[in-house]
Amino acid sequence: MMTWIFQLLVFPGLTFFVWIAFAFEWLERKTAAKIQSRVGPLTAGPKGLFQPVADYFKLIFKEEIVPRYSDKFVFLYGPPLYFSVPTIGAAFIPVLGMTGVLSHTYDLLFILFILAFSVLMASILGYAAGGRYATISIGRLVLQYTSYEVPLILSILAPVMLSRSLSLSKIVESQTNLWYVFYAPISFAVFLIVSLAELEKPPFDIPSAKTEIVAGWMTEFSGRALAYIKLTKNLNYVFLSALATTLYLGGPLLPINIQDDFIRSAVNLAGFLLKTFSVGFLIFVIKSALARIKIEQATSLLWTITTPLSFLQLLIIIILR
Amino acid sequence: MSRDDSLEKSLKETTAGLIQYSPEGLVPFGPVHPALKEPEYFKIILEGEKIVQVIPRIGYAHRGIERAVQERTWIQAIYLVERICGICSFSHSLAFVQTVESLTEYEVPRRARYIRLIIAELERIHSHLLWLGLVGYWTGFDTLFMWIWRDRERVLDLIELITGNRIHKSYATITGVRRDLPENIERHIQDAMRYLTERVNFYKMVVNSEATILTRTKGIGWISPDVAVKLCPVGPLLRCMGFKRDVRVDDPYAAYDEIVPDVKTSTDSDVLSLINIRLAEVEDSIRMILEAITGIPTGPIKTTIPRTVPRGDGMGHVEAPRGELFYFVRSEGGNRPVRVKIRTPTLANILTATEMLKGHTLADVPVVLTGMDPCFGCMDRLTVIDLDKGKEWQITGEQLRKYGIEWYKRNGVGEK
Amino acid sequence: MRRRIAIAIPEMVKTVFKVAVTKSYPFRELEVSERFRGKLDIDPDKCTGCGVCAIVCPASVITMVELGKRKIGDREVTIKRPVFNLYNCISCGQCVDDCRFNALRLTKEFELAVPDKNSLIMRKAIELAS
Amino acid sequence: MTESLLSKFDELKNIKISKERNKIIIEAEPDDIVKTCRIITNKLGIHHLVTITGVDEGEKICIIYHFWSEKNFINVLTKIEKTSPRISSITSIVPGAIFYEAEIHDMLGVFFEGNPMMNSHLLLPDTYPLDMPPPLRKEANIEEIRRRMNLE
Repeated sequence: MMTWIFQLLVFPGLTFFVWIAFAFEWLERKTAAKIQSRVGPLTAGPKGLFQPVADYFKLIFKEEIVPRYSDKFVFLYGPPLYFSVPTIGAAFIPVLGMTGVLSHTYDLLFILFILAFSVLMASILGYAAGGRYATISIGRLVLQYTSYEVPLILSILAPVMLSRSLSLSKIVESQTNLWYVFYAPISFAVFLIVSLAELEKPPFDIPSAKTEIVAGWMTEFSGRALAYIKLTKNLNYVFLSALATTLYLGGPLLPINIQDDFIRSAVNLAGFLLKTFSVGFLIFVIKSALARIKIEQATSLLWTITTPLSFLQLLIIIILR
Repeated sequence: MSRDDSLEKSLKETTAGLIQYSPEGLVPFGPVHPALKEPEYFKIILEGEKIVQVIPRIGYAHRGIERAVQERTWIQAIYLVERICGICSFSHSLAFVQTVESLTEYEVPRRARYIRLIIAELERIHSHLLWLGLVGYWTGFDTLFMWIWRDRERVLDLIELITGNRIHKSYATITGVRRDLPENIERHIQDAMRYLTERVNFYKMVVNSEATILTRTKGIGWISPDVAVKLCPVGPLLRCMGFKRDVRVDDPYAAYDEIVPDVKTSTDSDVLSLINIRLAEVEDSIRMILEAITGIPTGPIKTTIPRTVPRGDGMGHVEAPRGELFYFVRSEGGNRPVRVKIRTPTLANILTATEMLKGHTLADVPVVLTGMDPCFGCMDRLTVIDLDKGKEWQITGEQLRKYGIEWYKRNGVGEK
Repeated sequence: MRRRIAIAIPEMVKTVFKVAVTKSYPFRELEVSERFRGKLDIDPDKCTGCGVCAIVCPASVITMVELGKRKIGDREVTIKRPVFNLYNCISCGQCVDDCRFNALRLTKEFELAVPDKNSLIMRKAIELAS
Repeated sequence: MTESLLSKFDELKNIKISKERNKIIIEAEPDDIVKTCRIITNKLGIHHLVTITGVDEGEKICIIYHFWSEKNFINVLTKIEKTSPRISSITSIVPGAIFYEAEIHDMLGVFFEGNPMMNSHLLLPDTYPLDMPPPLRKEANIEEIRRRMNLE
């Protein structure tokens, strides 16, 4: 029991993923800076590595302003709940071996639920805060969600069909020989595009487009609540990269055969980090090279291009099997 | 309904709608908003995502310069008017100085006119690149934004090399310019221009072929030229509708009669054509600067600077980067102006921009509204606040804290 | 031109290997150009107290202070010296242009942010004269 | 040049036209201002109104409409009494004049009949005291305005 709680809360559960989230933010900021001929975070820690942590604690200690017309209960206690969503999701991801902390036979269904629930949580938070920017933002968020959910599920369906299982452990296990990215490259690409939409990154940062609606549904949040929301967005980032790793890149497994348990776990951990950061890096690069599109363009792109592409991939898989 | 009637009706709706609106579906755009560099307030009335009406409320950067100019001598006024705007500061001082010169009968030396052209064109490059970078920012393409602003630094460095400051150049004076060009500036200018030509070609390629930028700019902000011309827009906004109007050609000043600009027009009247016109103008400016620096004549850079100006009404205009900048100066023979009226390009364009927005979606607001390159600091000039010279605003941190605590107590914000 | 997507990626890769343009300013000195118009400086030996700078200044930075009277021949002349409230200075350089005795100049110093703005009042000319 | 121009304005009385360099100055009566502007836009085909200037001349307020055509400024100059500063708006002919008129309304207190923005401020803050003279009038005392608006 103690081991299980330790796994859930410290490693490879909550704390571990929070630290990866900070590292992701650092990597994102540093990559963007390099691409844009800047230097990025510099002074906090080696190469500014602790800058995201410092920012987080700065926000925590800042004053929290509660708008008069907001739903105070949800406004105050919603952000921690929102934070818990990707944290629970991350507990299903296999990090050290074939199984995650909470793994069970149909955990992929639960992960789909988590992905939908994080959008729902965001809309609840936005409505609780009130304000016109939030209202518009939630309209866009929900519209965008309805557009990308179908390609998301279809792209996740490809590994499911290949492995004939709804369990992440099974999917990882069946990738020991060849990663699914080679079987289903189109699905992987669709998954990356959909991740951009889920994460509200360019070109799909429409619900939080800062030059149009300030910060979207996050506009009214400040202090502790904003710290939670920002951390959650980074955690979502990690969660989706890890999910892509698990579904298409063979999870933590590397093509090396090691007998010793401890060393194998260490190698698996290294493999997991390497793959997750690579996927994250790929997303940074794509988002840096694109401008934001409009909501109707995003909807039509997601419905008319990504959805048929995912169907095509499924068709190919069915024919080849 | 005939075409003229419908046009009339549309214009009537524009003007009437400036004061009548329903508060439902109102989205505030400003006074403080990430898309606007300066404080200004636009009430945007929406139906879903579609814009029905845009109501500007200007005056947030109102500083009282027109009144303040009346209390300064002709020379002191130059430094005040150039502080109306940071980006087109030389255009402001040049327009004022030329208006005053038209009242005096002094000749401007040829070398000074060439130097004025060089600075004015450097300023145009810097302003257009700044705007293009902001297009990247408005469309969420931060990488483009950072790159362009990095390249803009080259122009600012050149301006600092020549005038001694990056933004407020303090360079023009009545009957000439204040400092001669430094030595070996030719080499610096040629290096920078070579670099900029290469970069501008690259940006041209990016904005014309990157799909995500094209979807945001092509066909966006279309307005019928017949409607628009009645709203009296100026500058690139007018040229993108197919009107070949440019003060540098229509009413040549500085050395524009010898080095003639090549005015580019387009008939698309959308944001993409605005981008392309501005990029073409940057290329043209580079050509003109290189021509001017190689063919610059020798001689004096200024003649006598008059302390008084003869009685009369002077009117002058220059083509600032954003369009026609107009100055009216009335002198009664004294050592200070009696009335100075400034019409900045933004005030002329703002009505057209609000008209352009109608029928578009909220996502187009930043791109279209700022497509005319607004400068609200230019637009709102007058005040009653800033004149007193001996008095300063000073507020200590302690006072501010006290004020904040009192404010919170009074308003009960943040209490649970 | 052909419509393509993510066209900026090759340039992005190129930029990564270039030196960043950011200057680590407070830690390293910032170079300004030869003609930079920074903080105003006066050479008190050259100043005659004519007061032209106070008249032409557009920001009313310069006030002339009477220091006393002196007899030159049979005329009594008031001795004046300028005091500069540099916190109001806009660095235009008009006083430098109009000073006939070359007593004024603009230095390259630009770090003028101070906690107490009274420390920006320059009384050099008075101190020397009195 | 001046004669041919004058012939275009034959329907109006009391009109004076003078030319100086590239400035053509048409002096018109305040009542004729809409007609004059209509002739300029319709007969001369000049649509570009550069701006409208208002100058306080002590007894009267001088309003100048600056048009720009090809190579010339065409200025329509009219003077109205300061005691009853009213003039008809030209927004029906040149819709772009709406902000210029509103600006003069703010700064000099001239009422333009027919302009929809006459009831609100364009540039001045909403807290500007209504019983004070507009700020660009000669009698406006800046110290007084600053005191009244609590800017001290």
